[in-house]
Formats: sequence, C-alpha cells, structure tokens
Amino acid sequence: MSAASTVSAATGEITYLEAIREALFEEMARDPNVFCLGEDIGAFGGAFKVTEGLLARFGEQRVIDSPISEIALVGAAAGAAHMGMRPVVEMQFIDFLANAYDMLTNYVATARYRAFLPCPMVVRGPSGGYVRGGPFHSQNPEAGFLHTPGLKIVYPATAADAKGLMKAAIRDDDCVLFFEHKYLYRRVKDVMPDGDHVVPLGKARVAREGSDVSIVTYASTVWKSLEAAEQLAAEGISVEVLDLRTLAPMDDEAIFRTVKKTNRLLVVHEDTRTGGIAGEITARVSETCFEWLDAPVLRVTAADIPLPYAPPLEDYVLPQTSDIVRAVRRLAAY
Amino acid sequence: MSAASTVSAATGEITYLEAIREALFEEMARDPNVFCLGEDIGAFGGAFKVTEGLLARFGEQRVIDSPISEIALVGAAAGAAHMGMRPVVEMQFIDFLANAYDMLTNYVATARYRAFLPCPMVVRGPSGGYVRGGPFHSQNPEAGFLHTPGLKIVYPATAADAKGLMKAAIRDDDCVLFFEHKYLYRRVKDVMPDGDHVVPLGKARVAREGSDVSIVTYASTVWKSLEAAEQLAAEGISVEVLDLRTLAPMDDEAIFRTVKKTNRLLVVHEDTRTGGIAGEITARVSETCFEWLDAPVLRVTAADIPLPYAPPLEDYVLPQTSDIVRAVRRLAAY
Amino acid sequence: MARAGTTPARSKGTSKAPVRPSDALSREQKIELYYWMRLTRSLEERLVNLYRQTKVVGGLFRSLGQEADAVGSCFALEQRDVMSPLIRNLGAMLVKGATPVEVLKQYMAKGDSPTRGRELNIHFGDIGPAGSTRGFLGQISPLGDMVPVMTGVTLSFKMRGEDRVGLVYIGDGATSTGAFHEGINFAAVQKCPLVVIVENNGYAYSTPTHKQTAARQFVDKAIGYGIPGLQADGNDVLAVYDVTKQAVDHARAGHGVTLVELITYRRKGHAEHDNQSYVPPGEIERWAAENDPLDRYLVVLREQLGVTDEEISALHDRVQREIDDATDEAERSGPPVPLDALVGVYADPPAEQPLWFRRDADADAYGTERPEGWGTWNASETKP
Amino acid sequence: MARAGTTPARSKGTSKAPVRPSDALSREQKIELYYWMRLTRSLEERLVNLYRQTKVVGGLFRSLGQEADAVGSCFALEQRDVMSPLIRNLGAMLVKGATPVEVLKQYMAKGDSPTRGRELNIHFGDIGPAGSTRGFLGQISPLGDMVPVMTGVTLSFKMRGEDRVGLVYIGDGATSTGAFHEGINFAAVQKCPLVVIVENNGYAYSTPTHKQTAARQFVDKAIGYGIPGLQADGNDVLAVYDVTKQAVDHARAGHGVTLVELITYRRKGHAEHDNQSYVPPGEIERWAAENDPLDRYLVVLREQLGVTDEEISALHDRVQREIDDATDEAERSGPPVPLDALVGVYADPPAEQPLWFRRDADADAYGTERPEGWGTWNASETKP
Ligand SMILES: Cc1ncc(C[n+]2csc(CCOP(=O)(O)OP(=O)(O)O)c2C)c(N)n1
Ligand SMILES: Cc1ncc(C[n+]2csc(CCOP(=O)(O)OP(=O)(O)O)c2C)c(N)n1
Ligand SMILES: [Mg+2]
Ligand SMILES: [Mg+2]
Repeated sequence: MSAASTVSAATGEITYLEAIREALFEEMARDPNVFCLGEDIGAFGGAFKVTEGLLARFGEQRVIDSPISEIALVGAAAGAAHMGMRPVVEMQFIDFLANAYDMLTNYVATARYRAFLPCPMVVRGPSGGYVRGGPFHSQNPEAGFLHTPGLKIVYPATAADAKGLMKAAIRDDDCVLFFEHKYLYRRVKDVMPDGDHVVPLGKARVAREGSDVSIVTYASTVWKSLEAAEQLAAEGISVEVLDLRTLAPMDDEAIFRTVKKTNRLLVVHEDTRTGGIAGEITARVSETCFEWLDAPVLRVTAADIPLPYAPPLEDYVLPQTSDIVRAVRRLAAY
Repeated sequence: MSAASTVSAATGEITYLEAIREALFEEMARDPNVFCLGEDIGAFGGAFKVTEGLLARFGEQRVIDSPISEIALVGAAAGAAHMGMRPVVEMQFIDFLANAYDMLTNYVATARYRAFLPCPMVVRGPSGGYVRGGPFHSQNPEAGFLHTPGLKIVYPATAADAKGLMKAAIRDDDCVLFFEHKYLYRRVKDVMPDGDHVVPLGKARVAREGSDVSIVTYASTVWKSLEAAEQLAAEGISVEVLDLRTLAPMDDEAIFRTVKKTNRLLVVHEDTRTGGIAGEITARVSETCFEWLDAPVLRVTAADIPLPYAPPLEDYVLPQTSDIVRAVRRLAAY
Repeated sequence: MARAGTTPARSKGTSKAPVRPSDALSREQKIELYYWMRLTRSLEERLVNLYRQTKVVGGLFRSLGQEADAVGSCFALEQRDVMSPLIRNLGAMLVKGATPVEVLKQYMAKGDSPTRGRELNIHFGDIGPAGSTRGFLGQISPLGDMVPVMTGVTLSFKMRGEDRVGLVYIGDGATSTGAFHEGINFAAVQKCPLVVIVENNGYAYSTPTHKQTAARQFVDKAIGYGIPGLQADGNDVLAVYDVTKQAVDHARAGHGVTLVELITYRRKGHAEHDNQSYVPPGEIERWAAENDPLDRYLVVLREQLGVTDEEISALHDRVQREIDDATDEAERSGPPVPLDALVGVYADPPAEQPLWFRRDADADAYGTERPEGWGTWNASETKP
Repeated sequence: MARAGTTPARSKGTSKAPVRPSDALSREQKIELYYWMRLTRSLEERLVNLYRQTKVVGGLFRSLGQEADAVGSCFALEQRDVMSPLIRNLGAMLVKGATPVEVLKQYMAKGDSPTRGRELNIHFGDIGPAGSTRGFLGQISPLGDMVPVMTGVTLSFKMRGEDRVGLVYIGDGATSTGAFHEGINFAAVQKCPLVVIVENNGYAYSTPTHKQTAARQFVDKAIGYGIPGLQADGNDVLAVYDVTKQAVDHARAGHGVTLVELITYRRKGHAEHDNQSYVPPGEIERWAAENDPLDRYLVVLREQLGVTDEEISALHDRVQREIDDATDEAERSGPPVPLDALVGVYADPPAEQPLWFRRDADADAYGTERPEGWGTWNASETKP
C-alpha cells in the first residue's frame, strides 16, 4: 500500500489522514464491491486529499466524481448497497450531511427494518472545529444522527483507530457515519499495526488509566482530556480517559466500568451542549450507576452557539484543556 | 372568530386542532405581516384541516399553496421573514422537517447570530404516533433540532396551550418549530380563556401536583402520565406531572423545582430513547440537583425502533401508561 | 428518440422505428395487459370493501383511471429489471410479480405480510440478484427519494456490466422535490440505465399542476438534464407500453436516462378519505365517461384483436376468483406478535433488547393495550 | 424575451427591443463599470498579499477573470433591489455598496467587521427596507440555499406591492442541488420578481461542467421551469448588463423569474490553496490572454468612448488609493473580544450565559488560548 501513504522513514508513523486513505486502498483492493463517490474525490483527490491516488489505482468506475448533490450521493449509495455494492460516500465537509438528513434518517436508517434491505455503506467526511472554519465547516453533527435508530456512528481520535475503524465500517452490514476530525488529519500519527488491522465497532478504548475521576470523550477532546490528565497528575489527581471511538452503538459496559472504578464522571465533547451526546451518556450512567456516583456527572462541551470564525471567538466557544482541568478539579474535590 | 372553530354549544370547548386554527385566524387578523404557506393548505385546508377557512378569509396572497418543496418552503419563509413578514409554514407531516434540515439548522438557525438578520417564522405540523401512521407519518423529530442553537421548539399538550403557544410563537422574533400532536388534534378540548390568550414560550406548567415522584414530560405523554398518576394515587403514590410545553428554551427552574420537591424524577417522552430529549433533561438535573436526588433519574420512552405500522407493534414500541406506572413504582420504592 | 424541445412530439415513436413496439406483442400478451389492469382495479375495489369494514389499518390509495399508465409501462420491463413504484403503481407491482394476497396482508397489517406489519399499504418490495428476485423496490413516504436510490441501483448495473434496466415513477407533484432533481441529474451524468416516468395525473393531493410548476409540460424538464424526453397518453395502455419500451431499449443499449411523461388523471381523491372538493365540477365524470383506460382498451381488444365477450368475462371471472382466494388467505393470517418489533434494526445486533420497564412485564400484553385511555377514537378522522 | 429551446440565441437582445439596454448608459456609467471591475481585481490582489502575510484568517476566494459577470449583472439593479451574492461575486457586492474596508476586516476576522468576526470572507450583507439598506444578502456555505431564501425575499416584494426586484447568483456546480431546484421552481410558480444568474465558469471546485450535468447548456434548464432563459458572454461586461437588465425589467414588470446563463471562466483555483492540477494545460493561459474582461472592456472604452490613457491611469490611482486607505483602516482594528461570542443567538434571551466552567475564569484568557497543544500547525494544510 505504498501508494496510499508516506510512511515516515524514521518512525514508521503515518498520519490520521493517511491511515484513512490506507484503509480505503486496502478495502478497495480486498473487495471489488467497495467503491467511492463524492464531490472532487477523483482527479483532485478530495478537498483534504483523503482519496488521493484512488482514481489512478482503481479507475473512474470505482472512484466517482459526483455533481454537488448530497441527497443523490446518499440515495445512490443506498441503492447500490441494496444490490450488493459497498459504497463509501465522501461529504466534502461533514456539515453537508444536513442536506441528506431525510435520505439518511428516513430512507437509509429504516431500510433493513421496514424492507429487509441490506444497506452496507459508509458516509465519511471531515468534521469538527479548532481550524477557523466558521459556522459551516466546523460542525459536529453526530447528535443529530445518534437519535436515529438504524445508523451507526464512528468518530476516531487516533490514526490507528482511524484506519481500523474505517475497515470495520466498510465491512459492516449497515450504514456507518464516519466522522473524521479535520484538526487531527495531519496532527496525530501512529505506526499502523501489521496485517489486516480492523478495530471492531462498538468498543471503547481506555486512553489513559486513572483512579480518581473518569473522563468519557471522543475525537478531538480525547487529546485535550489527555493533556488535562497530564496536568492534573502533577496536582495528584489521577484521571482515567475513555475514548468511545464508536458513538452508536455505544459501549455502555466500558462506560459503566470506568464510572464504577472512579465514582466520578466528566463527559467531554467538542459539540454544543444542549442535545449533545453527553446528555445521553449522563442518562445511561444515572440509570445504571447511580449508587456508584460520588459526585454529579458533569459536562464540558462547546457553548450553544453557531461556531464563530474569529480565533478569539472560536476559542471561547469550543472546550479547551483548561476547562477540563477546572471541571475535573471540581469533581475531585466534591 | 366563529369561522375558525365550532365551539361546543354545551361546554364552550374547542379541540386542540381548532385552538390552533383559532390562533392562526386571530394572528392573521391582528398582523398583516402574518401569512401561511404549505402544501394543500389553501382550498383544501390542509391534510388535517388545520388551515380550513383561512383562504376564504385572507385570500391567496396570504394563504399560499406551494409545490412539494420543503426546502423551498422553509427557505422562502426565511427570506420573507428577513423582510419583515411573519410566515407560518405547514409541513404536511412534521416528518418532512427532515427534508429541510439543512435550511433550518444551517440557514435559519444561524441567521441572527452570523448576519444579524431577524427570522421570525413558525414551522408547524402534525407530529407523533399512536395513530397507525407507520414510520414516516408518526415521528417526533424534536431531538434532532434541540441540538441546534438558534431554534425554539414548542410541543403543546392541551388545547388552551396549543392556542396560546401558537400565538406566542407567531409573535416571537426567532424561528419556532411548532409540533402539533396529531393524536391530540381532535381528542383533547378546552374552553379558551377570554381575550388575547398568549402563553409565553419557555414556561413549563404543573399539570398535576404531587409529592412523591416527579414526572417531566410533554405532548402526548402528558396525558399518559396523568393517567398513570391517577392509577398510582390509588396505590398511595403521589405524582407531580410537569408539562414542559416549550422544549427550547427549556424551563430549567420548573424542572429543578419539582425535583427538589419530590427528590425522584422520571422523564417520559414518546420519542425514541437514545439521543432523545430525556437525556438532556437528565444531564441538567444531574448537574444541578445531584444532592437532592434520592433515586436515579429514569426514562420511559419509545424503544429505539423505526415506528412500525401494525397496532401490536406500534403499541409495543411506544410508551404506554402501564410503563409509566411501573417506572414510578420503582422510583417510589427506591 | 425524440428530443424534448419547444415542440415535443406526443410520442408516436420516431422516424428510426416506424413500427410501434407494441406491434411485436402477441395476442396473449395484449390480453394480459387487460388482465393486469382489471386485476388492479378489482383488487382496489376489494380493498375499498375491506376498508369500509375497518379491516384496512391505515389509509387507502387508489389508482382508478391510472391503471394503463402503471401496467403498460411496467410491461416493458424484463423480470431481471428493477422497478420502483409509488402509491399509485399497484398495477406495475402486480405486473412485476407482487401478488394480491401480499397486497391484502400488507394493507391489513398482518404478521406474515411482506413487511411483517412494519410498513403500510403497498410499501414493500423484492429486489436483489436477477433471477432470484422479482425486481420491485419498496418505496418510502418522503416523495422523490426513490429517484436517487434508483440511480444507485442502476449505477450498480452499469458498474457490474449487468444487462438490467431500472424504472422509477414520480408524481407530477414530486417533481418539485430536491431529491428528484438531484437523482435524475446524477443518473443523467452517469448515463445510468434508468427510465424516469412522470405520472402527470393533474393533481398532487389537492394541488393542481399549475401550482406545482410553471412548465408547460413535464417532458420539457428533460432538456435541462440533457436527456431525451418522451410523452404519451397515459390512458392508452399500448401507447404507454410503446413509449416506455423505447426508453427501456435506449437504457439497455447503454444510452442512459430518458424522462417519460404520461398524461393521465386521478379520478379518486388523494386517499380514500379525501372528498375532492377542490376538483372543478364535471371533471372527474368526464374522464370516467370518455377516458377510462379499461373501457378504451376493451374497444381495441374487441375491434382490433377480435377478443370475444366470452374471453373477457372468463378473464373477469378469473380475476374475481383470484381476489376472493387471496382475501380468504389474507383474512386467515393474524397480526404480528409484539416482540417481533425488536428484530432487525441492525444486522448486528440482530435484535434490540426490551427496555427495562418491559423486561419484567408480559410483553404480549402490549399487543392489546390500545392507547385510547383519553378522548374518543374516530376512524374517519385518522386516515389521512 | 428569448425563450430557451433547442436553439437559444446567444443573447443579443430581442426583436422587440432592438436597442441594447447598455446604449442608455452614460459615458460616466460606462467608465464606472470599469472602475468596479478594477476595484474588484485590485482588492482581491491586496487580499492575496494579506493572505501571504497570514493576516487573512481563513481561505481566500478569487473571482479573477469573472469580474465582468458580477459587476455587469449587478449594475442592472436599483439600490432598492436585493442581490444575493456567492463567493465569486465580490464585484457585485461592491457595486451594491459593500466597501473595501468591510471586505478586508471581514477576511481578517476583525471585531468591527460586518459580522463581528462570526462569519468568514464575503459572507455578510445589508438588507431590509428600501432606502435604509444597501440590498445585498449574506450567503451561507451550503450551496443552493440562497435561491429559496431569495424566493422568499421577492415573494415579500410581491405581497407588499413593493417595486423591488431580487437577483440571486448560482454556480454551475450548485445548480445540481435540491435547494436550487425547489427554490427556482417555487419562484417561477409564484411569478416572483427574481432573476437567477447561473455563473457557468467551467468548474465546480475541480469538477468540470460535463460531470455536473448532461445538459448542453444551463440555459436549457429554463424551459423545465416554464420561465424565459437568456444566455450571454459573461466576460463582456456590456453583454452581461444587457441580458441582466432585460431580465430585471421583465421581473419588475411583474412577469416573474428569468434564468440567465453567463459563460465565463474561473482562472484561479477554487480557493487560494488549490493548485488547479486538474485543469488541461494551456486553458487558463488562453483565457487570460484572449478573454480577460478588463482587457476586453478597455478596448471598448478606448475605441468606442474615446477614453484616454490619462483617464484610465487616474482611475487606477484612485482604486489603489482607496484600497491602501481601506487596508490601513482595517489593520488598525482589533480582533473581537471573546465574550462577544455569547451575544445574539436569539432575540430573547439576548445573550447566552457563560458555561459554569467559564464563569469563574477570566473570560478574556480564552482569546489567547490557541488549541495547539498537540501536533503542529501548518497553515497551508488548513485552508481548504
Ligand atoms: C417530501 C414529502 N412532502 C410531502 C409529502 C406529503 N404528500 C404525500 S402524497 C402527496 C401528493 C403527491 O402528489 P404526486 O406526486 O402528484 O403523486 P400522486 O398522488 O398524484 O400520484 C403529498 C404532498 C410527502 N409524502 N413527502
Ligand atoms: C451543499 C454543499 N455541498 C458541497 C459544498 C462544498 N463546495 C463549496 S464550493 C463548491 C464548488 C462550487 O462550484 P460552483 O457552484 O460552480 O461555484 P464556483 O466556485 O465555480 O463559483 C463545493 C463543492 C458546499 N459548499 N455546499
Ligand atoms: Mg399527481
Ligand atoms: Mg463554477
């Protein structure tokens, strides 16, 4: 797969972005039913170059440049998926999932249940903020889909997970929304595990062990939580960080395990607060671990604001490491 | 306003549906900037006849039959609202909000914040299940919008509230999604308060006072909760029922007040469970009232299933009075 | 093929193919066309009876007067082809192999109906590999969505080099949706083997065509997608067959999408509850008297093929018998069991777990727990 | 007006109006057209400098080679009319009254920029009652959405009997969106006073027109909406003015929507970071050499209006001076204060409360807390 990535000679590491590309290469090579479609993904290799090289390797039939038509992209993927194909749709920015909301939530999500139709497809794209992208190129719309039975949702934090989860998503027999954090694209790296590296959907990962306070989080804020944990360790507070990796289905067991271990839970996400996924996690924990909780479940999230563009505003609205530190301190002192 | 409704001569009551119609008549008569648009709302009076009589009274300029174009309906309403009009858009079924998800969440919700543009508009339509409507005519998509800052959400349970909240929604200076429960349309009635009956947005209503367990709920399940409370009273369990009425902004104070009073909270909604509004409520209560909680916050909701059509299936998936009874018993015994 | 422009031909084939495709149909096939139309109409009439007996659970949608458009067009497909019907394409579904008993069970929400009671009316399908499936796709309610989906179905034919064609119906009203536009445009660019049939029946619910579009005719939309446009009298079953067959052959030859406008008329309301108060007086009666597709075709069968009254009444008897048998069979089936509601949202996990407040309860009890504790139930008000 | 059909006229007015609308423009107005094009180009060149100095916060979008299409079309509007620009319509915004200093502050995310740092590049506007506003609407990124919004803006003109017209731009690529389709169709049915300009610049990001639509030309889409279609050379500023003026007059006379296709070429990449590797060699150079709208118009000004070199260079000086002044002014402004982020999501409540973990902290600290704790920041990688 040397075409897919530029492995650092020194470390053997590749970026999160290259890891996704590698997964696409490997899965397309493995299974002729896998194909990609999206805007500018062919000759141009995609707005972020995730699909670079795919066209040259697999040809126009399997790497399809589409019109600007998110409804059609998702709908066509569903139709092809019914017939045994495994389409991977790129949204140029994940924000444009909104344009296909009906097709995803009404058609795709219900296909198996109402019509016994398989709909194995992946809808992937660059997500998230911290990049001065403004209100329409920085969104985290996962909560708007968590609500819909029939969809799976993946949002990796590390390069190794990005690859392994993408491979699992492509092989999954249902529709997987695959969120790729654009701030992480070129900023985090891993050495890829050897062989056919598949990370199963629905399994969280303990990103750091700890004993005083648990943080449950995913994507960009995994890194901020780890940073906070490092700072807090110096103060003598031991933080466990759980990276959910898959949001639907959610790894309840892993969440409950860490809560029962530390008895204190902070949920952190980059997305806005009201109606965000932290609420769902809080409810599950409250229902199941009430006896174990020594403090309220708290949330560190973005403020309920359309994400503004100017750096001081974006930084103010999005959760920062110092927020996590402050929230954990409060929990630890509770 | 006799054209708008058929007041029962005996009781002076009108239905939930007629109450909404009355609000539309009154507001259109009061303010020439108010107008209605939607599919089949004119000559036909709408699929459920909510807008019946409006065309005859206010004419084609103010009661516009549109093509089948939910994106265009919402977008055009926004444009007209910017220019000082107060459009009221009907979705033939609220399920089709999904088709306008981008326009609502990206354009409308952000207009004031990013561009200082007023966007006073109401998007209303028949919502909810218990009517054998199948997966695409029974939805409760409110959670998919709660997540978006910039939108307001109303979902009344009583006829009086349906009227008073509709009038408030039309006068509000932001976009209000107004969910009308189609099972309640012709099944609940009230005598309308005299005069200009406006119920302020963002204020919950204590539908029944009680002291042992609180139920926070809205729309159809207010009635099921009241029914359950009645049954539980016979067992000696005193239930307080809070009808949220407005979901965004949420009346935190009223929620916290009842929780601090009973120390036990059940959240009930008709919508599916994962990612539903009950999660958000649980999180807010957990953050704020942790010390007051004598039991876990529990949720009674629909199962995470696209709503099936056959009566035994629909009844199984949707929350029923007996579920609420069972859940309250558990909380009371905790 | 004729290209739509300012003066599109009202079908009638092209100069290249002066012989009508339907000329190649055998006498039996031509009689079969009538059979399917008659079966469609009689089955819907049976459904009206069952609806009045409140045995139909949801709304009832009729295609009265439109049988020729559904039957004639679908008859142009091969078994391996895939067809995506709408609510008024019962006739097309029957041609493609759906059975009356499936339709009846579906409307009655039976446990062994094609969707096991999960979806309503004719929202069911059977697609997959050629040969093992009948090739019709279950629709969903949001209008327009089936067009992009069929773009994908036919894209898969193209990618795999399969000799299969797709056909998707769209109502005059639903051409206004974004999904229609995005789907047909993408299919046109990709030269998918797809036929898009606009069924112009004059109304979308209560909305007449002139409030739906300012276009003079729907076939005019073809040029904007760079595809051929054809138009035919949708109440002339052979004309419908001819024009669709042309479009299907065009697609099969690898030339891509065609938009076909069939002009017909919706004689019943949007659904059974709709009283059609918005229709100008006399309009329905005129179409019924002068332009019924079955009546018109009977004349053709009698005059041009010498079909006898005996043949016709034998066929009517056969249709009645089939529907009676199907009704008996459908009535024997029971409703679904409540716990089946939990099965199959995902392939993995294969079933959802009951919620905790259901786990200790007798799950079967929920099948009988009607949510009618408050207020009164009036069936006529709840069948929109 | 010419009606689009199989052989649409390449504009040139109609038989009813043999005189070109632009013949009625004064010498000053004709020179003004050049001024706006020059201002557009020079302002973008200044932005390139600022971008290279990393003073522009997000991406930079150029309209090089398309200035005539934006300027010539918007020049056909009155002040009371409302125009909805896209990313390549800086020229139209300037004509409509947006100032260079607003544009610069906006790109530099200043606290006193038109959107107070909330939105990027030229996503800002000024609409409302005629007279008190300049009449241009701030766009959002999701393509196509401005068409339905402008349908509503112009619907309000119609409902109130205001003598105002709307103009909305749409890229060749964005014509594929559902929003475009639904919006133009609804406006056509409602006969809204709206002009829809398709800017066919050959590409949508990297996607050439033939992968966007199978239509031979975008003007062909007009007939499918039942509206007139006009087409013009988008690099001939007077031809653009002529064709738009016709459409504007048509709208103002109460005859509804016109679709205008302007044929031009995007000489720079989608945004400044795009290296245009997908463009066939020589194509850009050919358009630059043979079909630059400013060069072409200079010839017209010189040869037909006798504009002198002195006049031209005085105008260039004026443009430079205005941009220098605007740059100085913009650079003097500071960034927004963090707490302003909380203001104005709703009219009521007028501001959000800080989240609890911010309440006890020094809010201003957040302005300097750059999220660069992990990994390295490479500006060139993050300007998509
Ligand atoms: C996206 C969407 N909007 C609205 C509806 C509600 N609706 C159902 S059928 C219908 C009219 C359809 O008219 P047409 O497409 O002409 O089909 P016909 O019923 O005439 O066959 C409407 C508005 C819907 N199902 N989907
Ligand atoms: C709905 C939507 N999908 C995708 C995008 C990403 N995108 C931004 S600009 C662009 C290309 C636009 O091309 P065109 O409409 O021709 O305008 P041009 O840039 O050529 O002026 C794309 C795909 C978007 N902004 N909105
Ligand atoms: Mg119709
Ligand atoms: Mg373009």
